[in-house]
Amino acid sequence: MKKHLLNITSNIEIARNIFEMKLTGPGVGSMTTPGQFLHVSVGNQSSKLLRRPLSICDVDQERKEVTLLYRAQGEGTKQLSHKSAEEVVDVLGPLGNGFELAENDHNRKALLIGGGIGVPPLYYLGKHLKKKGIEVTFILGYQSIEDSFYIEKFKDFGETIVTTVDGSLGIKGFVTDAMKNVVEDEPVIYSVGPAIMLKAVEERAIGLRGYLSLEERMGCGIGACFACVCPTETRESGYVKICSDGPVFKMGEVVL
Amino acid sequence: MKKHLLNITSNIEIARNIFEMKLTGPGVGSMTTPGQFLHVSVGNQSSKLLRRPLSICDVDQERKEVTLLYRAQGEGTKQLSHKSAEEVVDVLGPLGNGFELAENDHNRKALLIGGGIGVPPLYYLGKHLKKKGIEVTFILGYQSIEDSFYIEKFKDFGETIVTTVDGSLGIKGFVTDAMKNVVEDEPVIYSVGPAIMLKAVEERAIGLRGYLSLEERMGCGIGACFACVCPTETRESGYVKICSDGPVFKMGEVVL
Amino acid sequence: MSRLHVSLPGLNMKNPILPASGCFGFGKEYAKWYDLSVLGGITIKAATLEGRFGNPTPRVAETESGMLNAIGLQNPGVMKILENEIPALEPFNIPILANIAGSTEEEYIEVTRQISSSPQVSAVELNISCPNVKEGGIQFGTHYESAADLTRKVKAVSEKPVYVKLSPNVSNIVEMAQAVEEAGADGLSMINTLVGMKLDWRTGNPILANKTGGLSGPAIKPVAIRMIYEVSQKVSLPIIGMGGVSTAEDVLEMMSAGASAVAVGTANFVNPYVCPEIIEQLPKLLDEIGVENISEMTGRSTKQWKTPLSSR
Amino acid sequence: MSRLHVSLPGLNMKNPILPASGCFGFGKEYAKWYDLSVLGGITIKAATLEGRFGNPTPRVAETESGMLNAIGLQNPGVMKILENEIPALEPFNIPILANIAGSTEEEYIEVTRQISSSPQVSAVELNISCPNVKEGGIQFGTHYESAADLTRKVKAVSEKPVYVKLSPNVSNIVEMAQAVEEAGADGLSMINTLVGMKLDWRTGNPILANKTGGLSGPAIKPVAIRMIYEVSQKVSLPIIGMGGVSTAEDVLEMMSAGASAVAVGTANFVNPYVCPEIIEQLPKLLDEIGVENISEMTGRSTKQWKTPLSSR
Ligand SMILES: Cc1cc2nc3c(=O)[nH]c(=O)nc-3n(C[C@H](O)[C@H](O)[C@H](O)COP(=O)(O)OP(=O)(O)OC[C@H]3O[C@@H](n4cnc5c(N)ncnc54)[C@H](O)[C@@H]3O)c2cc1C
Ligand SMILES: Cc1cc2nc3c(=O)[nH]c(=O)nc-3n(C[C@H](O)[C@H](O)[C@H](O)COP(=O)(O)OP(=O)(O)OC[C@H]3O[C@@H](n4cnc5c(N)ncnc54)[C@H](O)[C@@H]3O)c2cc1C
Ligand SMILES: Cc1cc2nc3c(=O)[nH]c(=O)nc-3n(C[C@H](O)[C@H](O)[C@H](O)COP(=O)(O)O)c2cc1C
Ligand SMILES: Cc1cc2nc3c(=O)[nH]c(=O)nc-3n(C[C@H](O)[C@H](O)[C@H](O)COP(=O)(O)O)c2cc1C
Ligand code: FES
Ligand code: FES
Repeated sequence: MKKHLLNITSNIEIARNIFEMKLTGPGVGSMTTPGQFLHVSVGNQSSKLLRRPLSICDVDQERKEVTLLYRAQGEGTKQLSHKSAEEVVDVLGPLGNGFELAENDHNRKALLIGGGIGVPPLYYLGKHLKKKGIEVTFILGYQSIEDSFYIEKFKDFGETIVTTVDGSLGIKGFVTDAMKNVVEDEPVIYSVGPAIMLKAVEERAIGLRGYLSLEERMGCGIGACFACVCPTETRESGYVKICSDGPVFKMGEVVL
Repeated sequence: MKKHLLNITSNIEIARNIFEMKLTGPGVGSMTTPGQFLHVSVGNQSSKLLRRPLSICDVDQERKEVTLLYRAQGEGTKQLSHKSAEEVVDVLGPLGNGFELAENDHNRKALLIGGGIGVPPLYYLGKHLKKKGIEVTFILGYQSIEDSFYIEKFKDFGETIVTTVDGSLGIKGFVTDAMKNVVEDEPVIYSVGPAIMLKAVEERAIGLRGYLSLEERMGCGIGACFACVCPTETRESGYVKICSDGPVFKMGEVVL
Repeated sequence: MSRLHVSLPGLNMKNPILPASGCFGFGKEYAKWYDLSVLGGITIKAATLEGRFGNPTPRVAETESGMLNAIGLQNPGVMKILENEIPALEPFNIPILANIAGSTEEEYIEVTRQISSSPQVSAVELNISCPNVKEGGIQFGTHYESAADLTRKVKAVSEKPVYVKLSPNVSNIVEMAQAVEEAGADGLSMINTLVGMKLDWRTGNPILANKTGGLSGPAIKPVAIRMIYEVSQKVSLPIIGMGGVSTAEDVLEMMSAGASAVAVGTANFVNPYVCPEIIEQLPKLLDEIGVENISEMTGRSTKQWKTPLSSR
Repeated sequence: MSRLHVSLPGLNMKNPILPASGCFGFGKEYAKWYDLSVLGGITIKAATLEGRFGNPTPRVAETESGMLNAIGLQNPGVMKILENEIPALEPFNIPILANIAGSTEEEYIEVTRQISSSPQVSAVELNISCPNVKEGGIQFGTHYESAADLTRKVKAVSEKPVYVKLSPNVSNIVEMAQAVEEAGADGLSMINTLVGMKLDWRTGNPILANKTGGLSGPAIKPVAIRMIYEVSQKVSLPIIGMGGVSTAEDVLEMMSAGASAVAVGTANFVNPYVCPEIIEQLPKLLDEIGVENISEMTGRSTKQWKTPLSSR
């Protein structure tokens, strides 16, 4: 595992408080698996000590460029949003285990469900699945039209259904309101978002195979501090660490 | 009194670890008195809370530009040295009482003695004194030739004698080693540097009129926290505050 | 009445913000920066019976997100404060909280007697927690019975409500708070500084001439929040909260923990305008979370549960 | 022998740097980042008798120049640690300091008995100062007699030297240190975390599910330095110093205050390579100040005066 100093190539606001940061450097070479994350330092010499976990949203291996999408909400991500091109960002990663790419499922469908800032990793995942010839459908949930992003780009990889809480774009409601006929369709589910959303997705997808990516506040990001545990009934230890055993888990594996 | 946001126009290393920072903004208009200082914030959102007192080294009122010279030695000044043109610096000031400009002494001589990072304010002072027609001599003390700066510029205003501790430039020794015949010459003394140097200067200049600029670690910089006091025998309170009663005091006024 | 209004014993404040003792002199220095009448109140620097020169310099050192000070209670003595300093605050017409220190019970009592009789003084703050002078009251600050005893005696002579300023350098802040509550205190101020130290790694020498000093600033805010949270559930006295507050968000956090008013110390050195800026910001934050009156914020963190929570 | 070599009871260290307990798991995670054999030693995560799941999440929160944690002593229990974790460290051939926690005297004693009998364990560290679990030993950590009592009983069964890890949340750290010295401790570890708390200003809710947590990181370094400075003058036990150390300069500062070795905690999260980077940097700093052996640094701040200095 490695610490990398990456150079910002761009860092722009693409929706309300949502930033797209592109970073380049030799370290990008190892970032090949969708669902992994980078543990990002938000400032040098700063009073913000802890790194921020941010999912890999896309990687361009030719240009050695990785894309992160993040919401500038707290102090740390706001600090990150003030960085400009040429500045250096210190990241650990890629960390964690990404999505299993369903090697044997090439004639099956995949349903990728993301809420809010859970949307970014689905982009890189969709790219990979499409390359494997899998039929991909996205359900992307946002607060409102102002918070939505990347919708046109997702359409490159498959049908893209949008929900907004206020109805300003797509279906009014939550991602689960767009999950019609899922069980009959028998897609493999891939979902990223807040625990409450993942729980709802899991309930709607009973009997299906699927993967969920979890979020938790982290210390080390590498499995050493036990900050990010989640109970599980399937492992002997009784818990998993989201940073190192996850963030992606099989549906049903963790107790949400 | 005011807080100003000034824009850096340049910030360059002019000698070993010595930086010249030029700042511009409407706030510069009030910076008219040599010997005053700015209380400079070294970083935003940072873990370095306290401001750094830095003397006004020069002011160009036409361009609304103030010059600071500082040694990047501790964490804060190092942080300052990494700032680049266009960045903004938050300063309080001008603070403190500057040098009395010896209005009635126009036919007398002035001897300006500075050690190390005490040299900068003498530049602006020398400029003012020369403009008043006073004959100015400088004694500038440095550690060694690599640490010396601004010597050619000082020569514009008067004779400039240099001492270095290691003898690599000018007279080998301390500033006091260059203070020959001072008492007979009867100049007005203006001196800035560490307390130990000021004490030595004072001893060599017994009977002369003069002004000393003191240094001390500061909290508020404006007279409210009592961090920067110095004992005095001439005032009823028994002490002075360097930030607000000084940093310039009459020779003999404070107990060094 | 304004939505920022708060009312504590002796302190009728148009907003909950006041500068902390020792960080604002006697007010006149900051009066050159802004009109002090915008403040909810002002805490003035510690008064002792006779004038004190304080500790040798250096008296301050910087630490990560904090600072150490060892001023040593320098002040001109209670008489001069009453003659020269307090009258100068009259034009601003804001409550004055007078901080009191001493080496002996007798000194505390006499200073209280004198200063509390000034019609301009609204309340007194008993500083039993200055870590920076051998006889700065810290012996009272870490010993529950002495603290209670002193509180009782000071209360007996004070013409104004008495706030006891607690030291965080204790094993059990709740017991301390309960002891002074029982002794008749009208309110609590918390927290004073944590005892800390910084050495020059090159020489091994302490930066402060006094060697140790009091740690203040954002670094200590989590300790302050925790102590206010714990104490506010076990005593019924109003609390003036302090320790690392530098933004309006910090003020609401501290009030949520249990403070009724909030003092700002070290942050004044970072930004002399911090108090008026916070006061201006507060209504915007209240709007953001849909709260009408700031006084509703006090103790939100514990009010949300039906039974008081002990934190461990 | 290397100029970085230091020797403490049970701990023969090629340099004074070891990770702090709880901040480095059982080593294997960081072994993926670098070769642990460069370390002076390793402190492993607290062991209890049975496995514990710990507290609910969120378990960490960020504060200014620090962090709060309330992990709650999650660990697989002493038996599994002896079976799975400790043997995995064998290849690195470095001293292992085993951190021990419990709810009762009996638990501490039994864990010590078991873990100290492992030939791989060099010394044990008695964690009587975990602020994050109701029964995490904090009752021993703030009560001098209980601490001394526990130390005595643990010493009686331990096959290895015993370091007692002190809580900073006490009125008088010196008395605590003296009590455990008298009870037979072989060394001290100090400091554990300060109890702190953070609330979400919008909701008033604590960030941590456990509400309060332990404050660590650079914010607390001044408190650690002060306590080590005070204690080292009054006890003759070697001290493993910790609290906010993140640079080689910090290590020399802490040794100057009185530490014989230095543990690095939170800084590992900021930079996983921090320990090896510090170790590489140390000889350069020693050169800069003209010191040959790092062991000469211990207690410089007080050695320079002929008579021991008390700091207040
Ligand atoms: C595996 C993983 C992948 C993620 N991917 C993305 C992504 O691609 N884009 C994105 O915008 N966000 C992502 N998040 C959430 C993101 O980490 C948080 O929004 C961010 O850390 C908040 O930092 P802040 O400075 O805005 O907030 P602050 O409140 O200043 O943060 C304080 C501390 O709390 C932690 N924290 C606060 N909120 C969260 C949260 N929701 N989840 C985890 N830690 C939190 C911070 O990391 C920091 O340690 C991801 C989280 C995880 C666990
Ligand atoms: C009135 C006045 C004018 C000054 N003018 C200049 C100048 O023009 N150029 C220049 O290079 N230096 C000047 N100094 C000294 C300058 O303030 C310090 O060198 C600087 O503050 C050190 O900061 P740092 O970040 O390098 O050190 P750090 O060690 O990181 O500083 C930590 C804290 O200690 C204080 N401190 C450390 N050393 C000193 C010192 N020697 N004097 C005062 N405070 C100190 C800092 O301000 C800060 O609060 C002046 C000092 C005073 C009092
Ligand atoms: C320079 C300085 C001087 C102080 N002097 C006093 C004092 O005289 N009396 C007192 O009760 N507290 C004094 N304090 C403590 C503050 O009032 C306050 O309790 C503490 O600094 C924590 O708040 P802060 O983090 O906002 O600074 C002083 C603090 C500082 C930094
Ligand atoms: C996440 C975390 C877990 C910790 N777990 C333990 C523990 O199990 N046992 C213990 O004695 N100390 C534990 N500590 C305290 C550290 O060992 C150390 O004493 C403290 O964090 C101060 O050092 P630091 O500022 O370098 O982190 C823990 C600290 C952190 C941050
Ligand atoms: S964040 Fe440390 S174990 Fe997951
Ligand atoms: S620095 Fe505060 S009084 Fe001078």
